[in-house]
Amino acid sequence: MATVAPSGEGRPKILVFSTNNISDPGIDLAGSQHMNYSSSVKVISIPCSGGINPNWVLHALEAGFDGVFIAADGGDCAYLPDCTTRTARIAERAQGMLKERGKDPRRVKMAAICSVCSEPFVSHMRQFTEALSKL
Amino acid sequence: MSGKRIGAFICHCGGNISDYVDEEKVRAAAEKESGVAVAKTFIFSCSEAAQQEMIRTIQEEKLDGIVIASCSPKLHLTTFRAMAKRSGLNPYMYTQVNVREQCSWAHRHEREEATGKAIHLVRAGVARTRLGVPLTDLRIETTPAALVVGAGVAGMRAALALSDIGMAVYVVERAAEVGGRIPRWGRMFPNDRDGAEMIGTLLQAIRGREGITLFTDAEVVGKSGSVGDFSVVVRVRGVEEITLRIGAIVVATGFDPYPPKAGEFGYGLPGVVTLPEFRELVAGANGQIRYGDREVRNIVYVYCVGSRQAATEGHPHPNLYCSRFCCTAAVHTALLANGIDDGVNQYHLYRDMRTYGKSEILFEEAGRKGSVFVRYADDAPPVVERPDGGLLVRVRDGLLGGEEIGIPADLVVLVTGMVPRENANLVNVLKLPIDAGGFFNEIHPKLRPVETVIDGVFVAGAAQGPKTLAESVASSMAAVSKGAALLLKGYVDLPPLVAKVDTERCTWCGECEKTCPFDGAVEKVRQGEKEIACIHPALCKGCGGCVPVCPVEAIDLEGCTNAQVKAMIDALVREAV
Amino acid sequence: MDYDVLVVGGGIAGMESGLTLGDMGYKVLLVEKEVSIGGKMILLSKVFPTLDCSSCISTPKMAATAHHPNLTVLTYSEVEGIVRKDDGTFAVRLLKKPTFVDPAACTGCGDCELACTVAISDKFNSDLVATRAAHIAFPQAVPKKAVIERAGSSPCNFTCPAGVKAHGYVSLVRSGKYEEAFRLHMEDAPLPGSLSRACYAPCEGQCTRDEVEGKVPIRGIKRFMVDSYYERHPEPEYGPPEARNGKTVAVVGSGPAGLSAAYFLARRGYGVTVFEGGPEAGGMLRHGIPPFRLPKELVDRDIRNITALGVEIRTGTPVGSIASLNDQGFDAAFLALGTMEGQGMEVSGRELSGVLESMEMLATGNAGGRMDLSGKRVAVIGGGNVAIDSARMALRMGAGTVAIYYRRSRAEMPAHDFEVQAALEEGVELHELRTPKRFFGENGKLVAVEWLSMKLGEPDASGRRRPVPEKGSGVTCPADIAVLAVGLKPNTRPFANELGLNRDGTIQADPETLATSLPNVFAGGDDVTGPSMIIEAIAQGKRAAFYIDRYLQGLPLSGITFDARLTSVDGKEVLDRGDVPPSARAPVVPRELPAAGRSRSMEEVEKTMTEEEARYSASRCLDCGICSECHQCVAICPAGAIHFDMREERKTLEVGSIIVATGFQLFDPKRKPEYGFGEYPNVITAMQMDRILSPTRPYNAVVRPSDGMAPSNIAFVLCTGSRDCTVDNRLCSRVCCMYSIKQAQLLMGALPLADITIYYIDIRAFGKGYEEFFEQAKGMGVRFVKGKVAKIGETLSGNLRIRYEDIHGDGGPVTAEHDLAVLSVGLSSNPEAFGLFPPGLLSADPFRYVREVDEDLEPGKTSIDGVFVAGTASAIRDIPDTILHSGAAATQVASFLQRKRAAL
Amino acid sequence: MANERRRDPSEVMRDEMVMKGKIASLLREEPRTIPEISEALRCPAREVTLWVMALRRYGVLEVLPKAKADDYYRYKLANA
Repeated sequence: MATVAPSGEGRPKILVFSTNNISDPGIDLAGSQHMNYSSSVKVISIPCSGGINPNWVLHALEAGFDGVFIAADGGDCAYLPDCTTRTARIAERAQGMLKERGKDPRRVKMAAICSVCSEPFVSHMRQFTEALSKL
Repeated sequence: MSGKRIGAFICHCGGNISDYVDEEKVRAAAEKESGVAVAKTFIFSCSEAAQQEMIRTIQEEKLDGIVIASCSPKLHLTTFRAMAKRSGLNPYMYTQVNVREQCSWAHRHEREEATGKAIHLVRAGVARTRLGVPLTDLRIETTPAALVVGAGVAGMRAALALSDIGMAVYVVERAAEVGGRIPRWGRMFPNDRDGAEMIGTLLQAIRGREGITLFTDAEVVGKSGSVGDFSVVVRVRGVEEITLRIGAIVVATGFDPYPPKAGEFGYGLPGVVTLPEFRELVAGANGQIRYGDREVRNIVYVYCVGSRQAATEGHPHPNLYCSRFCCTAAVHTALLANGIDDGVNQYHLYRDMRTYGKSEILFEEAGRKGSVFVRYADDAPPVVERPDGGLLVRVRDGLLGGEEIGIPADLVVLVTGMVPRENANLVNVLKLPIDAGGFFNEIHPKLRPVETVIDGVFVAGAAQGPKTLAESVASSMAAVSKGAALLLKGYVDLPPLVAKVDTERCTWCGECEKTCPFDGAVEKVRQGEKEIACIHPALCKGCGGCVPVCPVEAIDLEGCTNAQVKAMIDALVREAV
Repeated sequence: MDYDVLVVGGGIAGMESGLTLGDMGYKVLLVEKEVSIGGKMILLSKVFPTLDCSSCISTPKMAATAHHPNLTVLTYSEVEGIVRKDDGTFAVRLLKKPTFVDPAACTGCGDCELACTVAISDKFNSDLVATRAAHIAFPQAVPKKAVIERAGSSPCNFTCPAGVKAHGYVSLVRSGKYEEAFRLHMEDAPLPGSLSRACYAPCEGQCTRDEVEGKVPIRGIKRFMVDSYYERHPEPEYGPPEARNGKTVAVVGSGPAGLSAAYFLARRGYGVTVFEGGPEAGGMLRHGIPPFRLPKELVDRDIRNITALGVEIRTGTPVGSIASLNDQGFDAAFLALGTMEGQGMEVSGRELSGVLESMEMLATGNAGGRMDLSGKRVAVIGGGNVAIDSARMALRMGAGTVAIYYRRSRAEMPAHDFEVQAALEEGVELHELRTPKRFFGENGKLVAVEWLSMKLGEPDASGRRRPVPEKGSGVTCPADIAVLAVGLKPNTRPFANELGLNRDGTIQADPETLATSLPNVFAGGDDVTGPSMIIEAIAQGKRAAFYIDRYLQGLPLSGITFDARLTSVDGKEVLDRGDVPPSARAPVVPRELPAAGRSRSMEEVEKTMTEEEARYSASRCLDCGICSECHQCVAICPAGAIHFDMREERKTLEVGSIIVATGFQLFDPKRKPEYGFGEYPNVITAMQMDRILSPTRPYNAVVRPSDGMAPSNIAFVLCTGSRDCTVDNRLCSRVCCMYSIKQAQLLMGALPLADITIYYIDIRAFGKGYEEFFEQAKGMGVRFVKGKVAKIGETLSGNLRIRYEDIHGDGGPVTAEHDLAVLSVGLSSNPEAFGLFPPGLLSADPFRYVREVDEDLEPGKTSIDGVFVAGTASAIRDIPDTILHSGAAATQVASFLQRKRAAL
Repeated sequence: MANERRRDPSEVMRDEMVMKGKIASLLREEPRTIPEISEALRCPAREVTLWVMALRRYGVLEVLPKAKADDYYRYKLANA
């Protein structure tokens, strides 16, 4: 029978930074297809992943999130041709800031999620949830 | 920023949300949030009746912000923004919270957890609205005039189209004559129309228009201003400088034919010519094709000269791209040659015959008319020699299992591709990015193929990449359509969700200017004692790319400010009461 | 002017030109024939050469199109015709097809799709997987609204007099939803048990499956459904409706018509009293049909479906006059008296004892009584079902011999042949072309009948050949009992003074509304129509309830159609739907009591199917109407958005100019049978491969269709249908080389170990970044083989043997084996564009694309002033060129409109 | 299996509604590949593929991860 999922309280809290036009539709699609991922995953939508302030990541982890996932626009970004590189740099900077504060940089993860990436998103969430539980 | 009266509306979506989320709990939690004046639930918030009810609530409760927790904003953000507007509320004081696709549907088997998450999401939405400010679209008055740079076929046709839709048009051509390459090339594929004649027709039409001013022997030497309202300085005949006020710029500077290096496929040997040179020969032929004083009986075409090149030691910066038009141009030229002299023997040494689309018919016809096509392998290019007075082309024929054959030729035609035109000054003035091949780069090949990162500056024709005549014209008209979208109404409304600078915090380090890809969007300005950054709302695209680079968090993206995001984060982790 | 511009086609070209014109400030109407805008591009996985996700590029454009303040988007709509008027504007005739879903209410939740019981091929997934008759086109659809695919009424649904949705309950049984099937039936007719035994099933008579190997046994399926339901629910699941309207209706007669009217009226909240003169309710169900065909417990259970609603049945209460009903305060009355009296025969000796009316005998037997016919010689006169029932009943009452005498021949008998057959099997004799001339008696008792021989003369008014006596043909045969079964008539004598009656005693009633000459009195069923089938009587009751309700609500009876079913689907069209005709599947052989044993027993002759048999039988249904009308979507839709009564709408609008953006068609690879598409499952088209590679793919991964195996050796066959005189397309399709290279690259990512071979003639990588993309694929290890594929064959394992002409290798014909072959199908013109205008007006180029009259300098300009073409409707283009061309067309429109405005 | 007459895919798809239960009860025992289901049901694998894919689409079945060397995926009954 169905495995009993650990309660929401016990599961790692994940903040996802997602983008209005590219990754949001992918995450929405996961819901439309009734795919399941941890309810401790919460999404904040912004225009472009190249605009994520590393301080937000830090703030999130200090405020009580266990991990931050950056759903990057990847090559599909309509704003910045170098969006992927920029977002990667932001993730690295955030990880650097974490290290400085003695936090595990693995609490920040980034992957390109496009508008139909429902399955990749869900599997990222499952893996990240698992990885964070082990930290 | 507090003291706002916010309404929180929570949608059941039939049972799509309420079957998995305890709506009443969410409503009660929302009601307790600071700033929330009223919280209600609706069975279908998108229904006309619910919208009426929301409008009434907004007006009665004198709300200055609302949050609707329903489906994905992709479906109803516009619906509810319009509803907010109807109620008299600023549409940007509305936040949509996705509790369907990102909550109820994703957590169908955990009602309690889904309810908890929905509460958090609504709180975050409230936090965002609470810190929001009313915003209005930025309206920019536009100047009903356009500049076309380049008076080739693309530029000339663009000028006429711009004039058709009522714009004043200035055409600036560097050369003394209009028309670019086409007038010397005789009959053009696929319709065999004479290039010079076509240019003549266009020029006559342009001359007939009062609204078009044509400058030849002229160059653009300066540009300032922004979309809809540029000032452009044109230098005419090297001396006179004229300043024009225009709303949009179409860059149609064309291409150069690839100039073969000395010795490249025998170039430099007598009897080895480029395709453009051969075109002129054919255009001028009279009953017989002659080269110098000799009649031409055997012609060998060598394709892909200057295109699809491989990087080699002697050639570190090859043209990797395919020039697109040359295969068709070559078979078409061969057909013209057939037309002049039926007895001419023509051999085509090619790699892939790229006579795409309807041009396939020309390829077929050339074969029928006697042209012989020999495919050579990428790594075995033909060799052009002049061993003893006559030209000989040696090539390994793929069809004959790689056997080498030698073809004696009276004329070897190097089917040369297109290269970007030398335009250093213009590039410098317009600050247009160029692609790997050196052509002007569009923002996005599919979404925005004629737009550039500089709003209001469009690229057209072969300046953007190799194109045929018809393709150049189509792209120039596409550029006009984007210009018309900008200028025809007399104004443009730009969304207000752009970056803004906190003048108190900013210390001008220049990082934002460095990171911004949009020319002129960030400027250094002096404010009282200090220098600070100023973001031009008309040039900013609202990506927020400058936000993370600011060391002092002095840049905020409207609708997504540092304070808003942090407040949302706090709201998302705050323990449920 | 309604709109400045009409854009026909909502693909990428239509959207691009529409958006651009909208941005310029023009009012644009965009008409798309599919349920979503987005065209073919939204169905692609990624796009070359940048490998952008197609959806990421398309969806913002689709959303912008849908929300643009200057754009009106009409999806699922067709332009039926465009006429250019004298002032240069255009009159556009539009057809909006019904989706049967209210777009304003639908939230796109997809619950209907999960509930739907009809699996159909998903065309948005290139037929690789099933979707449902109720579905949302694809996850990114704009608008994201459900649509119900209906081809019309299924013939079974259409033919049922009562509108019982046979297809609906058959499809529910097929899905194992037996209770839902029963409840669906109850929406349209309340006596499913009786119908499951005794309905003559006109639905089966229309069943398209009969053309294959035999009709679907719809009644048998119903019987299974009813039995399994009644077994679980000995009593109805419901009680009287909560909402009562306070009005009362009297129903006179408790046969199927009366019960049906009572049922539907009670459901609408009326207080209904049924008056029955006899001791028990049920009319013909009770008295006319013998228990070996219809057990009476079933009739009782059926009747409880009606009484559970609070309907009172007063048995033993004949109604003497309408006035008496009015006196009792009824607001309206429905007369459903049935035809319970014999027509009688003017034959000498009729008065003899032993000469009976059929109903006398049947009513006695059906009520559990018995006439002692032991050893007697019984002659039944008549050829209808009543005659057959009488004969079989006589056998069961112990008759020594039973013979039916009919004045025409067996072929003309109104009784159903299977009934005649059953009677013959039980030992009943049949004498054709006989009519009684005289009954002979002794001591007032019948002893013999003199029969006249008949022959068939000229056809009479009913079209049947009239029987005429043969001269001097009298034969006398001994008989103890003669049963007259020569027709029935109603007893309407009590109402003769109050109502208009016909000469045969039937009541005069409006055939549509069943209104009689008295305003508050309606009449229906056999007392109006003459003897009919049960289902027809039920239909009359249902109709009466509908109009009585309107009457009592004070609504007009005219101007509304009670029966608004879609017209029936043509069976031939159904049979032609697939590439292969439906395969024959053996029908379930019905089980019956053996003839030998049953003829003396009242036990039910026919047996009920097993569950397995019922589901199997239901699975033979061809889904003629596509949607079965099982109404599961209606039940589940949280928004109440589904409306089966939605119908197509037409209107004419005036527009200033037109952009034709009707796009292209994909080459149908079945036109190259040597490639085996459709025959070999592992030969697929590139569009199918694009779907398989898409994240919203039909399969869980890249697997081949024959057996779900992950392929390891994939071939691409370029120029399928392009550069090919044999299929009448000499043109190059421009995009196939590139999309194949794209797919090859994506496959290398999905299946890193797989070998990929591209068979090509020339690789046409000519756009910006294309050549580099081609080189990249070579670098990744994609094998390019210059060679035209001549034939594809299949091995036993489902692999494919590809035979090709090796042009640049060793030469000559070569055969290679692959486990999956992708046909890189070409693009061809879409002739729909030309149908928009009067014939010949919009000129075509030699390749049947919309001709651009000056393609060099006036892109998009067509042969009609004010009509422009955008995108692939005029020539094959890749996406960037389509966008450019659409921009050019928008400029042409703007120029045209500005010039016109200036001229005014 | 090899001699099976080819049925039109739309006809096969219709049968999903009756095959659904049979496939589900088979997979309730243990996860299976398409060829295994095909053998157990004595139905052509190409037809089973159509049913399995539709049942996956509508959440009746789930896919198990495939070991790299495996040719076939294994399908299991989705958790109710």
